[in-house]
Amino acid sequence: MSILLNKDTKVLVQGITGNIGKTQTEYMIKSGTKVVAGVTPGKGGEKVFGVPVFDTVLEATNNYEIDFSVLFVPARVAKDSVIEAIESGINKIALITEHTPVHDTMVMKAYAKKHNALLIGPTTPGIVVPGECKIGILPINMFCPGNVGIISRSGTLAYEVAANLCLVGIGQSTVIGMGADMVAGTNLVEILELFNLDNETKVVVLIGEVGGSQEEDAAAFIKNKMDKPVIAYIAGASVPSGQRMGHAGAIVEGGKGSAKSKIDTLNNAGVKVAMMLNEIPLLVKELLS
Amino acid sequence: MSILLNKDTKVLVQGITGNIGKTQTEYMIKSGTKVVAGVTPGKGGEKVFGVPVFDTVLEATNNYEIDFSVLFVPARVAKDSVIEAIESGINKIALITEHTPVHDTMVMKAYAKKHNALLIGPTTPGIVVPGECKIGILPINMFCPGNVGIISRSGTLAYEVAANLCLVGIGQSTVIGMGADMVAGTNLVEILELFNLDNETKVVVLIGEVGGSQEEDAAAFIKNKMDKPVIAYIAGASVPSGQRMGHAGAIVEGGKGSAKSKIDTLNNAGVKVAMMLNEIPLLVKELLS
Amino acid sequence: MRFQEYEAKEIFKEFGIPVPEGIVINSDSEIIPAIEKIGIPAILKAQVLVGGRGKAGGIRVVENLEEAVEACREIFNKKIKGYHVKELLIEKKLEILTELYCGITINRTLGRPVIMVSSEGGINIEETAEKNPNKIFTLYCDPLVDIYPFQIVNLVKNLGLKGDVLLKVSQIIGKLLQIFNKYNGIIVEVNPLVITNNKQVLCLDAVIQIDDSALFRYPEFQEKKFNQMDYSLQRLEKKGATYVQLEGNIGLICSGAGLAMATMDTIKSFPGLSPANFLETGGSITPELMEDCMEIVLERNVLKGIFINIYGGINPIHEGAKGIARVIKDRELEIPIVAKALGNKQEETWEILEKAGVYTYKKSDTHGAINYLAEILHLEVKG
Amino acid sequence: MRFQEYEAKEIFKEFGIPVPEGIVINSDSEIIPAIEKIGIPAILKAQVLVGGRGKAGGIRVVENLEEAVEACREIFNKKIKGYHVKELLIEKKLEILTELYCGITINRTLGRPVIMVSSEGGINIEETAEKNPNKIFTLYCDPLVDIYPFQIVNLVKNLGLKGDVLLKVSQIIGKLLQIFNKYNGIIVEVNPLVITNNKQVLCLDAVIQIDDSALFRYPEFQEKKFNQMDYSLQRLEKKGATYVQLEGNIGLICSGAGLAMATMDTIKSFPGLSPANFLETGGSITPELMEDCMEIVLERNVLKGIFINIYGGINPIHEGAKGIARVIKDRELEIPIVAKALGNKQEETWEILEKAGVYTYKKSDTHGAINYLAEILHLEVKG
Repeated sequence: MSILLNKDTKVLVQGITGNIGKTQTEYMIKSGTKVVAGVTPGKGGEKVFGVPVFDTVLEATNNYEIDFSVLFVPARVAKDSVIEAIESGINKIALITEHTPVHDTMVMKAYAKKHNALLIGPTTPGIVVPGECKIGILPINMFCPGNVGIISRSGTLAYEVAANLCLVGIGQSTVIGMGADMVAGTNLVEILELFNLDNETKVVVLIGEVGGSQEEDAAAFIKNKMDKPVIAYIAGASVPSGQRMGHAGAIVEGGKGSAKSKIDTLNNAGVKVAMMLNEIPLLVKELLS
Repeated sequence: MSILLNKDTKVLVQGITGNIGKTQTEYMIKSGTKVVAGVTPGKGGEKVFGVPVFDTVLEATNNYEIDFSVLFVPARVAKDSVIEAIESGINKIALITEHTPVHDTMVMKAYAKKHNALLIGPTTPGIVVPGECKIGILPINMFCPGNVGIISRSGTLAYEVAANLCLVGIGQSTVIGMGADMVAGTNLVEILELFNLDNETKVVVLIGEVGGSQEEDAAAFIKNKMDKPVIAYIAGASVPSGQRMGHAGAIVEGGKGSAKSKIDTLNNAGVKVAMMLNEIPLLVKELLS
Repeated sequence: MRFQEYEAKEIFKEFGIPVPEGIVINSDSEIIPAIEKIGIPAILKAQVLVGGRGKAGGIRVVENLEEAVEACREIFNKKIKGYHVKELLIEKKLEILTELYCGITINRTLGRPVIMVSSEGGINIEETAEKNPNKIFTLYCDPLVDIYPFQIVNLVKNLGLKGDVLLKVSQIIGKLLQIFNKYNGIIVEVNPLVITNNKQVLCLDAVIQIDDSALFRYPEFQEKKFNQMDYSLQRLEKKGATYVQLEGNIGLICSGAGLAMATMDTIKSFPGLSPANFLETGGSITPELMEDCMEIVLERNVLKGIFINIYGGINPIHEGAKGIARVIKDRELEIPIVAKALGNKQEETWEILEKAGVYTYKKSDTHGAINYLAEILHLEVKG
Repeated sequence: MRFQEYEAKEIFKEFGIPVPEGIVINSDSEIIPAIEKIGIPAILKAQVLVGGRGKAGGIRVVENLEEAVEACREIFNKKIKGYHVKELLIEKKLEILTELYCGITINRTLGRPVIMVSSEGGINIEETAEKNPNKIFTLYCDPLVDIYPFQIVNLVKNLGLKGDVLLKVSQIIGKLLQIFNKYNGIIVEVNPLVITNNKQVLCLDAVIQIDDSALFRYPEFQEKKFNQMDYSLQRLEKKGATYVQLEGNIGLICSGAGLAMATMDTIKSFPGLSPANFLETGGSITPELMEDCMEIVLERNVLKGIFINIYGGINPIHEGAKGIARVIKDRELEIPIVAKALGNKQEETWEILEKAGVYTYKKSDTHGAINYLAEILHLEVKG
């Protein structure tokens, strides 16, 4: 089993006719994903690798059952496209687009919540179920099937950690990138919950980074509700912190956000925190054996 | 009995410290209305005719039970003030203010509907229960107690019709002005429903005017659901119609809006329509006897 | 507030909405240079603030200079639905493939903006709406929720458009909605919205009407509006009153539009009497406002009498009475004036008016009051 | 994008938010006329884009001209938290009764704007927030629903203000929220927001930081931002990459910020190695972007080696490789370069890089790759 996605998931690609949309649609199809339709306003009637393209999501949902929409749209239309997907009844959405204005992200997040939709991203690399299928941009040759769930705020770090696990013979159940924008449509805790319920997943690797308080929230969840062991890594421990402007950031974060805060809080929650990337495979191996 | 208002109704006055707010508060108190509190931001702590003034509606509702709020606020803050009342839990509101931007009215109307609040106005003269109390600006010496309900889109025409009924010895149960702005917070049908349920009311006089389709909607309601006789008068039958701009108005109204359309539709619904003001007392008298 | 077509098109341009190149002229003498700049064939369009000017001869296509000069003179000498033509918009005639309709207005009963589109644009749109309402597609807006571009694309899809044209039309409608929202629109309309033979999409006509009550938000428009009025009307409007000149012989001052309309209906029912104007004071009567009301009513010198029908609800009618009295005294008026003034402070009001020589009618029936006026006029005529 | 205090105050003024009269100077020589215009006592404020400049000596009150000249020189010669002071804002010192705090920012976890106010404004606000969090009052905004003025009055009531001052403070906060929303703010902050002894309310400080990803909506700001950068950084930023100069000896090019940070952590764990920069390519790698990345990394001439850590997910790394190869060839580079390039098209990428003389590391562990670089450097040093 896997979380959120499997080979039967019917996927819509919004922004399918752009360069990235086209290329990644091809990769997704080759990885085993059921891409049933695409949308680009003004391009209705075209086909991309055999996938029919519609002008609107509504036309796509009128013609196909859709479980998941993945978006490769320009940042300036990301908000409109995500809300179009939600209003057309799609309740799982991955927004790959980077450089989305954070005020737009806040609207999308609130909109998704109001309509009980799950929005991963923006700037998510997507989700991969190794050996089965993927949505998004993750290069599948970095992954192999197995029992470790990976949740990462960074995209490329997720690839690295998965590939390093594969090197020592440890595969993954599902790997999911959350996107490291200032505000994420879905937070770490919500994905931890899903892994906690997934039979296939024995251990979870959580890859965080400095900024925000998602890791601190995750620590509280792990301590109180998580039945499975979690390994964590926080990127940016040795990075000199940027100069803050004003006080508002500090006040609203209330002392959270630094690598130290995150590592301490996770440690206190009983999570093993790898201080360097190359410690992760060792820690996972210990837990699996 | 009466609709919406009686001598026990606890009334808040928003905009109580302005010239009109002060004058009308005095008139309301003298007419028997229970004005329990007032609000003007920045004037908290003052008193107006013994009524305590607060900076915010929330302070007023924290200190007093409020059933109805009546607003004498400047047009540019009308939207904010109405929404403040609704958000503070008040579900009956009369907005006396005139010249409220119609886009603001649309927001207020939608907001009231969403929160199950009744918004009368803007530009309503208010409601009077003759011999008992009133909210708003209706001069009480124009009214006398009895069994006729009056609903009027025009304020001063409501006074006139009531006074003319009094001249022939016919009193009123409740008189309510809806405001004749382009969009009204509450439409005629909603008030007809209340009169239909009111034991004290034997006959209803409906005073409409050219423009919009409220009278046509009212006709449909009267035909299908109203148990009591209704007399109607439509002002503006002989007024030369203004030059329309564009087609949008005509398209959206779909042939409704003219005095002729209203009168015909009401006649077809079995309503007796007075062609001149002075026919109203005669028609009512007939029905009451 | 209504905008002339060319003014509306200026606003369209600010929002990036494509319109044909055009030149506005105020006199015959400007037609030749204008046509030389715009080219032939061209369209001459009378700038008047009413619909249906095409059918009334206010729009002419010209194929050469001579024709242009002649058409220009004809239009400038025309009255269109009662309006003199003071300005003419000259535009290049385009090769048109399709005429669409787009209008945004307010559904009064629902209290919601509504966007209407149709593939049957052009002068017969109202007929289409009546006979084939299924050819008009609508999107109702929730005033509490933003409209997103995809919703407009969904609406426009109904017109059977595809590709670039689908996007262009949708973008234009999105921008029309921006104008409607930004300027508190009552109507924003394009008829026809055309697709040319080279797949350009342009607004051939442009209608914008905005809410007078919201003009305080746009001081530039407010000023423009006042500048278009003559001085006495301007003074009234600034104080919240509304005046419309009519053709009759009885000057009228009423508090409340409904009362004013009912009063006009009643006046008309008396043989020989008819209203010379519509005047609604609004709810902010002061002595000064009442003076202004008297002055503007008296500008019409065909009056037989004046009828004042006011209620003291929100209005301090006793204050208003002072203004009336002042005008009577200052101008030594002899014209008969009947006032029906009731409500709060009615006794005080009567006293002031009677001292000034106004006939007061103290019952509430407008019919009786006008009858009283008719009697007085009759007496005067006799005497 | 961050604004200097005086730039933020210009924006405040456009929105009608009161700020003290001020003059900006760029050199010592302007101080005397500035003080003569502003008057004594005056405040000199270093214009730097970091918080806490007051505690760092960047703000000085001066009582006479001599003191002003001296303080001005001192500040211009200072570095504040690493920043040179290039501009100084001179303002009249006011008689202050109360210092409030107001900040608007984004709660990242909730994804909501939050308005924070406190009656304990001034330089110790962060301490207050930590020790007496109940002295900070907050209003969380729903991104789907407008905030109405009354909600701000309700928030400000918590500070115990009354009368005119209550309204003035509320109006200012309403306008700060307008700025935050209009310009896609990350932070809009005033500390302190002061009440003077004559009941004026003014913003003594002004912080505005807006979202770089939203700059396309404000071309005027985008241009300003680019103009502040040197040319090579500008080229990178326009292509979506992020570069920060550091003090180390290993040039770094990574695809992804998380990977870049983890790589930096790993480099630091090797004795003698440290990152010379942070460089994150973003998701739009092209040959040209990679050339620009190489050029900016090579601007630092203390480098021992370059480490490239890129993944082919969204990025066509084989395209990027062409850019790297071109720079190596054109500049005849001899500095050792290790590349770990994996994912889609990895084989193609390796081939291009190896032909250009880049050492490729084909496993996924960054630690191993850096170890490889260390070995090469060691060999080179030896050789």
